[in-house]
Amino acid sequence: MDLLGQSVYYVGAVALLLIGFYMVLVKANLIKIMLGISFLDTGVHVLLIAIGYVRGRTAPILSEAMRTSAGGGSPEVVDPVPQALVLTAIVIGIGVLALGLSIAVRVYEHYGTLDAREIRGLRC
Amino acid sequence: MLIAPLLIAIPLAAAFLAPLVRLVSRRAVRFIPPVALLANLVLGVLLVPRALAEPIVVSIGGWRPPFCINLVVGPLGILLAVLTSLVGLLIAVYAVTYIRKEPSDRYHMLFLLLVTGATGAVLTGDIFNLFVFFEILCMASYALTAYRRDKGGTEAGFKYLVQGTVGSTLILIAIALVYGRFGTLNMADIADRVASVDSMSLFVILALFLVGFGVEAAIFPLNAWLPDAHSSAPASISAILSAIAIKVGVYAMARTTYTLFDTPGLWGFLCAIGVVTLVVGEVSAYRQREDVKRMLAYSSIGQIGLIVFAFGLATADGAFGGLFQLVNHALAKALLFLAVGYMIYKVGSKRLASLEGLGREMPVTCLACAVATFSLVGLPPFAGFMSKLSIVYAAVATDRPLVFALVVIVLAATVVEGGYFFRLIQTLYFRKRPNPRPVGEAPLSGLIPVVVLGVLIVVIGLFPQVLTPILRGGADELFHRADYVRYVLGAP
Amino acid sequence: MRKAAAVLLLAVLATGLALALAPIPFGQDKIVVANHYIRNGVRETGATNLVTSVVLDYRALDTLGEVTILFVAAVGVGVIFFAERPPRRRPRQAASVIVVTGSRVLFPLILLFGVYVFLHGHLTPGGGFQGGAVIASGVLLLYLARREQTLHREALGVAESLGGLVFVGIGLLGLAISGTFLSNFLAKGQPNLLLSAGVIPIIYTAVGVKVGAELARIIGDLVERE
Amino acid sequence: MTILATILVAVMIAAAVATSVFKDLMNAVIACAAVSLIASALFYLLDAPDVAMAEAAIGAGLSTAIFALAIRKTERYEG
Repeated sequence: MDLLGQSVYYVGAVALLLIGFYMVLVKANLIKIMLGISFLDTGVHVLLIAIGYVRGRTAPILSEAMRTSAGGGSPEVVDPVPQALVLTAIVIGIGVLALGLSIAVRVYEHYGTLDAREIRGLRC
Repeated sequence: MLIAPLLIAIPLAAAFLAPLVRLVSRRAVRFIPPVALLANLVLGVLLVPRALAEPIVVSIGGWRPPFCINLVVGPLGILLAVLTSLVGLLIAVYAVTYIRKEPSDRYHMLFLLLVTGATGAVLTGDIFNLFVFFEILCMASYALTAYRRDKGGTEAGFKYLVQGTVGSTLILIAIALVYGRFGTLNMADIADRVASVDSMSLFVILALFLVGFGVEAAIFPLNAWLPDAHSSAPASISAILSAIAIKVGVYAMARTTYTLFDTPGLWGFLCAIGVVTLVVGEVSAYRQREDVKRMLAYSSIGQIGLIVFAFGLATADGAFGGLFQLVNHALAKALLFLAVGYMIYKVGSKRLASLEGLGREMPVTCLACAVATFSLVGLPPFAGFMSKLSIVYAAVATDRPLVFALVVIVLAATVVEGGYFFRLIQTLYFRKRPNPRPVGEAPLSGLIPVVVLGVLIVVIGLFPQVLTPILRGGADELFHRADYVRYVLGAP
Repeated sequence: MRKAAAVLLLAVLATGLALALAPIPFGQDKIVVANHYIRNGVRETGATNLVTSVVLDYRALDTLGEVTILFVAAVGVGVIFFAERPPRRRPRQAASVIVVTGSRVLFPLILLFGVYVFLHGHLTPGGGFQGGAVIASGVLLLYLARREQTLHREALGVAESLGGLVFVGIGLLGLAISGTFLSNFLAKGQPNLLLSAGVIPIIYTAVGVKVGAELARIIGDLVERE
Repeated sequence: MTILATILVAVMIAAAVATSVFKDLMNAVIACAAVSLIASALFYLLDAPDVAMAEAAIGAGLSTAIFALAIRKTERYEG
């Protein structure tokens, strides 16, 4: 874990990913599995934003910076691309969650349980 | 050629248009996918000569790559895009009458979006954009797998969704790491920069990509979702999933392994994993004596294993054989799922035994079935014979002892494959129908796709040279990385 | 047994991630391609919010794909919850007067705020997704207040459809006018004005309407499911 | 700022573990919303206001509502 020591954000992101994977792999309750998937999403988002961060710079919105330093050099802002990617990924994430939970509700209506161990096709 | 983005825009716009058409006439929605995909097919075929001459690089938004997303319509991309449009069109024709369960208008929208996702994923030249289109494909697949909303469908859909999402997460982690290392998402730009770093330090990233895409490609041991999903979805969806969706996973694996990271050193691993997948798939299919759709689903796993084995040889000849097999399997397996779909509909059961003696009742469907099974097993003069032969040739040409051993296993697996497909043919033709209630042939919209696919299999088997140049071009595109980079980024 | 295997797998994953993150130092300037956006983004796209310029101009195809994914999700939830029989209307217990009155006052305000967020996406933080989510949370509030309420599905469907078609249509217009799909073919105007950045505010409005309608429909399907 | 981030990350991990442990799914969902909210604060610290806004509105707001609705349609306690 020494390698991760360089950033508490990396630690947080990796921890969320690991907890998410653990829940998906071990939990039997379908809603708990979906909660794990939501952690996987959040973990990747934190990871991406942390990778795009540059110390001592500001948010990539140039309204203020433009007025003060008109024309002079490149603006001192963090990387906008990971933020754009995460915006996309957040919306994808909620789509997956909504679809997964609605299928889980349907499974519950068939079986009367959310426990994967009692559902024929999910036992494995 | 500037019109290449239309390959993505047409089905997408058609899907967005569907809710408006629905307000006018609910019955008209089912004709949207065939029309849109026919337009796509025509467009794709028109682009083939241009793409073969030189990959068409189209930047979206008008900036120069790598500063914007670009499409790369090379031989490989156009081959898979045309295959997707063709198979998609035939399946869409089939679905016009096959899909009776409501809400059928939403089924047709999702189907179009699935095809859009597959087309976009094979054409894009940007790794994150590949992920986005891949996700469209996957999401539409999850929803359509559960379309019937019965016990089997919802379970299979949930399982598929969870495993697929874990795979997608791994891909997204890999993309984040790639961006952290190289500061770019353009695949050509990444390929250009990979040479400057130690390739061992990229191992984790490549492993994440392979596992992530491997879930969708159903590589062993990531294939748990496939038998359930392909057997409980409606027949038209089983067909598109087996013919196209899993192939996009294989394409993405090959693209990242060879074009992106230039790691042909992985060949032993990929060949081995391919053969294991092949054996697991074929043996499971042989043991599946009850459910005929499940048998076909396991057979798809086996075929994917064979394709991965061919790509794993890390030679242009191997990739040629793999692509050839990919096309043949797409045609034959789509045919089988479609044909079996109406048989099951007519007799009302998925059990193999209930299909006994249908050869006399549904002569055209059963004949097409026979053609497809012969092609998959690799009997001459059908298309599958040529592709299997070229894979074996490519494997022998590598001159590696391990590969020889694996080829023996591949041939043994083909015998197993012959075993269960012979059982299917025997059931259809050489058993007497226990219940002499006449069932009759499938309707015309069900026959046309099956017959067209059957004719294509025979034509490709007799005249493989119609496909050879484009397959050769596609195989070369994977390995000639410098050319790929040059076409996209311009001369250095 | 299962837990042990999972922990082993996670240990492998953690080690792999630690190794892969080692050459990616946190907080240092690793920007390569994005330097182009930072230097030229405002001039080339007219949007002072660089994230918006990336989302809707340089990487507009991603955004089109993402809107499509949400559309897939909304249609998919509609398929999963499709009622084979028309649902029975059941009177439910009424919400408190405070919630009902509050929702009447708040809903238009929330709607207005959502519209503000997506209209100013090219100037300030926010945009179509955030604005759409705000609108959808307004719908959620309506459901809390008036429980017998049902959605105008037809209207939402039309909004979704039009939002998507405007997006694709602008892309195709770009193809027709300047020869590339999704190009920003309108005048960029003066940065920092509401009417600047070419097609970006139009696309973000379409995205906002579409995302709002889709999220509202997903919530509606979940709420009204019996 | 590093201290603040460290505290936030620690609380976030604790909330994520709590989500995994809680037998009452409603509590688990609330804890999950807390994780999203803290992630949103982290995004703000990392100079990503757009993402912070989206995560707060979608991750912490709407997805919590969707989870809560799904639980209301099924069962509340993990067996």
